[in-house]
Amino acid sequence: MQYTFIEILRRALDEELARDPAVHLLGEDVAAGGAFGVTKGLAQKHGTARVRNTPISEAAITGLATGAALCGLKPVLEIMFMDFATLSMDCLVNQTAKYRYMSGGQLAVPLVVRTQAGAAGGAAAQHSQSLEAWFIHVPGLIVVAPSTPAEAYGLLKSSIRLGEPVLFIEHKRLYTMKEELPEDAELPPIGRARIARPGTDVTLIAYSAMVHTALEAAQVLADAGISAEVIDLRTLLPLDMPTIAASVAKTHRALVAHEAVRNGGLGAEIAARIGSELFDELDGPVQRVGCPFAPIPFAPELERALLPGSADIVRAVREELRR
Amino acid sequence: MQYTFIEILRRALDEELARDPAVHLLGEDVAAGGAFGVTKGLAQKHGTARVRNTPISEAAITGLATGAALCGLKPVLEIMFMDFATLSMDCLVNQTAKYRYMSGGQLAVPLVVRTQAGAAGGAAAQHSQSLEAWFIHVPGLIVVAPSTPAEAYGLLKSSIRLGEPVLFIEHKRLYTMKEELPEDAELPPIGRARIARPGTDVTLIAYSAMVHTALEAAQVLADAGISAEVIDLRTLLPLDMPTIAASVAKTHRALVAHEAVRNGGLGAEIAARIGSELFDELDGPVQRVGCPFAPIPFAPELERALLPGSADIVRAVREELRR
Amino acid sequence: MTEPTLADWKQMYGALWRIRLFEGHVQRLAAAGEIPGFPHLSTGQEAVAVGVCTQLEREDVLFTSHRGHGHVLAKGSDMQATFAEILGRQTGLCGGRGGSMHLVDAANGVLGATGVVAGNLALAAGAAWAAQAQGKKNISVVFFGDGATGAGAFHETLNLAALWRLPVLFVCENNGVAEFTSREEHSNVKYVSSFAAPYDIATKTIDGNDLPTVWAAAHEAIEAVRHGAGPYLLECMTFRMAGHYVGDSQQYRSKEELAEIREKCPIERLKRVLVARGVEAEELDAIAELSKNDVQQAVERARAAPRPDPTTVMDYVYRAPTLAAIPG
Amino acid sequence: MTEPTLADWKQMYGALWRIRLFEGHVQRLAAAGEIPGFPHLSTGQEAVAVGVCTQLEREDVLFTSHRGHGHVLAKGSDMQATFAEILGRQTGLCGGRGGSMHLVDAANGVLGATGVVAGNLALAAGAAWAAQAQGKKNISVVFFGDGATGAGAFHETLNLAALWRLPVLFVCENNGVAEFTSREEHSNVKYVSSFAAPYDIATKTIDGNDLPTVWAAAHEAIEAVRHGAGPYLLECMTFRMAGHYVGDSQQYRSKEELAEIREKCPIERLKRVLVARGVEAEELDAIAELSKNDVQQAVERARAAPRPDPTTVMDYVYRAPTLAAIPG
Ligand SMILES: Cc1ncc(C[n+]2csc(CCOP(=O)(O)OP(=O)(O)O)c2C)c(N)n1
Ligand SMILES: Cc1ncc(C[n+]2csc(CCOP(=O)(O)OP(=O)(O)O)c2C)c(N)n1
Ligand SMILES: [Mg+2]
Ligand SMILES: [Mg+2]
Repeated sequence: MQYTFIEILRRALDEELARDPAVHLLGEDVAAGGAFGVTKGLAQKHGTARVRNTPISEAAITGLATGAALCGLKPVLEIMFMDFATLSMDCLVNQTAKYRYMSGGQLAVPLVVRTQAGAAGGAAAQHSQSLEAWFIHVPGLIVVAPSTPAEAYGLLKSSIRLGEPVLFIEHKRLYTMKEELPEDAELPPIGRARIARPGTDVTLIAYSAMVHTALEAAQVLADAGISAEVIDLRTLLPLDMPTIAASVAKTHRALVAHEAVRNGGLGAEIAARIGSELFDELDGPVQRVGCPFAPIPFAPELERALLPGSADIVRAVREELRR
Repeated sequence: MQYTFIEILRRALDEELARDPAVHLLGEDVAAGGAFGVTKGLAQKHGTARVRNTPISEAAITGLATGAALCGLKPVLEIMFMDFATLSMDCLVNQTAKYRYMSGGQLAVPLVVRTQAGAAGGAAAQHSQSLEAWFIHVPGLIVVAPSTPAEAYGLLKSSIRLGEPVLFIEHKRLYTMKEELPEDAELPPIGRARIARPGTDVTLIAYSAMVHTALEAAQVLADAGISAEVIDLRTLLPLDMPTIAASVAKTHRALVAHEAVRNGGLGAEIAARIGSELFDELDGPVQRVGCPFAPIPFAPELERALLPGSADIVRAVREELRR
Repeated sequence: MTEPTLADWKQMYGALWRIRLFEGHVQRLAAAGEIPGFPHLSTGQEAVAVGVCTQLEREDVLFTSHRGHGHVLAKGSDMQATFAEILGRQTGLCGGRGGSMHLVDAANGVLGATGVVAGNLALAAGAAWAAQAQGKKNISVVFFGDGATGAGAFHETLNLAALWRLPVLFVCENNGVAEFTSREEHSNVKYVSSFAAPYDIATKTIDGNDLPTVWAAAHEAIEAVRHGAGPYLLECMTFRMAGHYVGDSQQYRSKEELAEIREKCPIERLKRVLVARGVEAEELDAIAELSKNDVQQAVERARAAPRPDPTTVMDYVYRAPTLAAIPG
Repeated sequence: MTEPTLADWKQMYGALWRIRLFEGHVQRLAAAGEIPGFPHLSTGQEAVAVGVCTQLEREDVLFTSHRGHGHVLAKGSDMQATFAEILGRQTGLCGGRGGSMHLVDAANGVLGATGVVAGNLALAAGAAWAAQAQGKKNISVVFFGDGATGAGAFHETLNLAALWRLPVLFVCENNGVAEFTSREEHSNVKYVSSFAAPYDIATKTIDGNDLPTVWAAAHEAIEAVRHGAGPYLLECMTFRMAGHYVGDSQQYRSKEELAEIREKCPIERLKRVLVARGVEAEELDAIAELSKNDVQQAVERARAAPRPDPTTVMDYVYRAPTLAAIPG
């Protein structure tokens, strides 16, 4: 059966709520269905004791979920926009991520923080950011960013069952994407990337919505006789270097693409790792495609001008191959 | 005359307070001298109206300073520990950094946020972090991290006069470092690195306290006949690529060292840039020395085991040269 | 300004209509896909904007929330430039960079709306601090919703404003709802004014749909703040007539509830008051008609305005040229 | 437990001394450079720890602040393991990973201290939510200082705790100072209990240096919270006898002020009370002497404990082995 990204997230949450009484959902308006309708109907089905609305208190609800996770619950917290995870940073970074370590292994925080990121038509500077790079810099966290409904289904379930604090990043542009859900597909492991499209000439590394941009670019390149392999990272922390290395060892050329600002973005870490771990394999520099160094503007023309697209990837690959 | 890092920061603040009535200091206990004594005596001299204690309200005092900066003041806000800048993130990232852009250039935020970072003997997981990588990912901000008293003096003054929101990072381990202040030295420009030690065989790129670790390593290498050039970045955002490029074009080998966690750290961005902009110049991969992926532990033995030191730099350079 | 004259009330009647009609166009054009993003309308809450902002001096600074169109217009910002910004045009207040949630009109004292709930409270306190520190006579005003009181920044700011005795007026538009959930699900505290008590901050909870009431309370509050009495928290009980944002189907509200809210329309109320005071209904309708034309013209001119030049997208990140050469 | 017997009071008298002497060793060894970091002593505030924590069940969970040694000991954690942690030894509660500001003793319900002011309030509410959701009978208790009320998290948490009617006891040790600045510079609000009013949270402000007063108030509060009355905010007025941290010279306090504070010593006060109730001073001195030996032994054993093995530094970042292979 076909599901939109929103419907599949709902199904995954519904099933996990049914499967494990420790699972609880909380967040602003989640019992009312959430700002994007992801949790619609779940409060009616599982009760408002397990699917709870919260006040607009990002700091406290993050702490609340963390404290509950220390005591037997497996909370799934929704932070409506990733831009507002800025208000959860103290708890996530100073407490949630470090609890296992600071306690010498006595305690763990089985918590999933679902949030929604990215730009989509005029959400402007405070509702469009992609801030995942901050979180891969924080020991103790796990960061997951699915690219399709089917992937999101399995990755969300795996995240809820993992037993570690997971930041689960959904891209608003993907919410309406539809996909068939293969029944009895087993759950993807956290920490493993996947080959979204096999290829031989260049490796395109992406995640979340940018995977589709990379696939578009790969098609354009294919038409020009260039075979691009597209890797969907799925998990951003920990990074699946073996999969990346195997691909680059084959293609000898790599490009990392993300919607987040290029400077200090995830692409920097990946490019640096490939540059050092695969130095002798590279026939050219690792290219990085990301957002130029500016906030997301409101006007569509400006937003379009700023956001990286498949043309940027194609151009970068052509440059790379021209060397 | 000789000044400690703390004394020189105090002198710079004192002079800027005297020079420009718009300059105001605020932060927890700053009128009482501050947790490290940086602002000692300034309230007595310039009045508690311009050197103000605040409640323990990182979020609000960051917003307060930002609003004041919009209206003619040039606040210098102290966030006692960088670990608690997590509580300022919403304002710094969503408001302070974006104000000029979102307003189409109508408004600016001439604000300096002084904070203190790094590990030093048992401050443990929540008082030892180096989180600068988050901020170089935020368009609109400027990030400065001085390595010596004399540098700090000029860079703090330049930051206060810049007219942009500046995150000014001080390392607790440097606070007691003493240095002669060359009189009538002109103020260093923001955005320019400096050569801390000239060399020809390898470029060591560092900032803040790690500059001294790099210099130590350079000395050890020199004794082994290896000439290392040490670059002190001084400004982390914007990055002075011309200076880095000139050096690497000469040495053909580069290493980036910082105390911050290696994964997703500033070293990733620099390595990625060198790897792409200087691909053909490199005789070997850009090495990265940084903190392994764990929180800072309390016990000295563990802290020492985790923190990167000059030996790590020397080892990495030797590996690099063995290629 | 002392007690408004009938002429003043008529002026304000027109101001209410301009906001109502202005946002009517926002709704229409957003629904038609001509306006990007998800604009939030203040429909039903206009009396607060008009009752407070029309009493402010140009030098007084204003901060508002995601629901701030009315406040900006009532403070006197140009309708055309404001609408152009909401459309994302080059001639907009912010050259199309900001949009509906980030309106700034510095020359008119509008220092900004924000998309962060409670995000502007501390900034408004900071602006008040700047006025205090520079011995200026202006005050700072910030509008926010009841939901913002769930955010720590609200409480941190009240404490600071009281402690530093800052000339800031906090105006809460308590419409009893935050997005899709009612006040009861956000707090046991019914009235936002209760939060002022511990700090001894002057406060009042009033009927925000009755313009004369708002005007009088705002007058008293502004005078107090301007004359050094410290912060003031004015809570205006009001009602959100439209959805949370344009496109919100409001299934979480019953037909009856929505009907009741329409009954409380602040424009209708002022009309009844003025008619009772002897003003001809026709005269008021003429004023409404006039507003309609003003708005219509502003909207059409805004729609005809040029779109931003994509090649300017990197402008204004930093002060050019000094730091223009930033990486990325 | 009903009204404590004389025997109980003597027990508690010993508990006060154990904390006082335990921290005396912390002070001594920190000054001697044997303890890393900058430990914060609760000297002068011991009556709050003993009055509250000795009434908790093992299942009740405890969260505390940067000044939490006393709370952890009073809850019954092992002195030696606690001191070993403060020394950063392998046998410490957290294997030397946490230290003075991050004491955790999960088996004993001590879920953690924090170095973030107000950082544990929401976590304690979350632990209370977990108990409520799982139908458990335990309560959650969190200690914090008056300075923490400046942080938004405190207010956000009060709102949530009241709204969800959570079984959490907030205990504020109002010592009138935060680091080097007095309460007056942090807020116009003298009593932290004032913040409970808007939420209708049960609250009481008491003399935190009088153990019988603390015991009685804590007893009432714990009973109420345990029996579903929702959150309770207990404010204990007390005094910090030592500096903010070991090494703080306290130049910001006058000799007189410090002398007055010493006069208020909770241990001396309990002694006077018990003597008035007919207990021999000698017997009490013997109890103190006994505590002295207990502490002495624990400290010496802790000092003799092995240091952590540097090769284990990467343990506990994630659950091994599943995610052991994390980059960095
Ligand atoms: C910090 C933050 N959290 C969540 C949101 C999403 N959000 C936008 S408006 C809103 C409700 C605000 O309610 P209220 O403050 O009462 O204002 P109203 O919409 O009723 O005018 C929420 C939760 C946000 N913009 N900012
Ligand atoms: C969020 C945060 N800001 C600042 C600090 C630095 N700091 C440590 S203790 C303290 C004062 C706390 O005062 P209070 O809450 O009254 O506790 P007390 O020390 O009096 O027991 C401050 C400001 C911190 N640890 N955390
Ligand atoms: Mg509301
Ligand atoms: Mg205190």
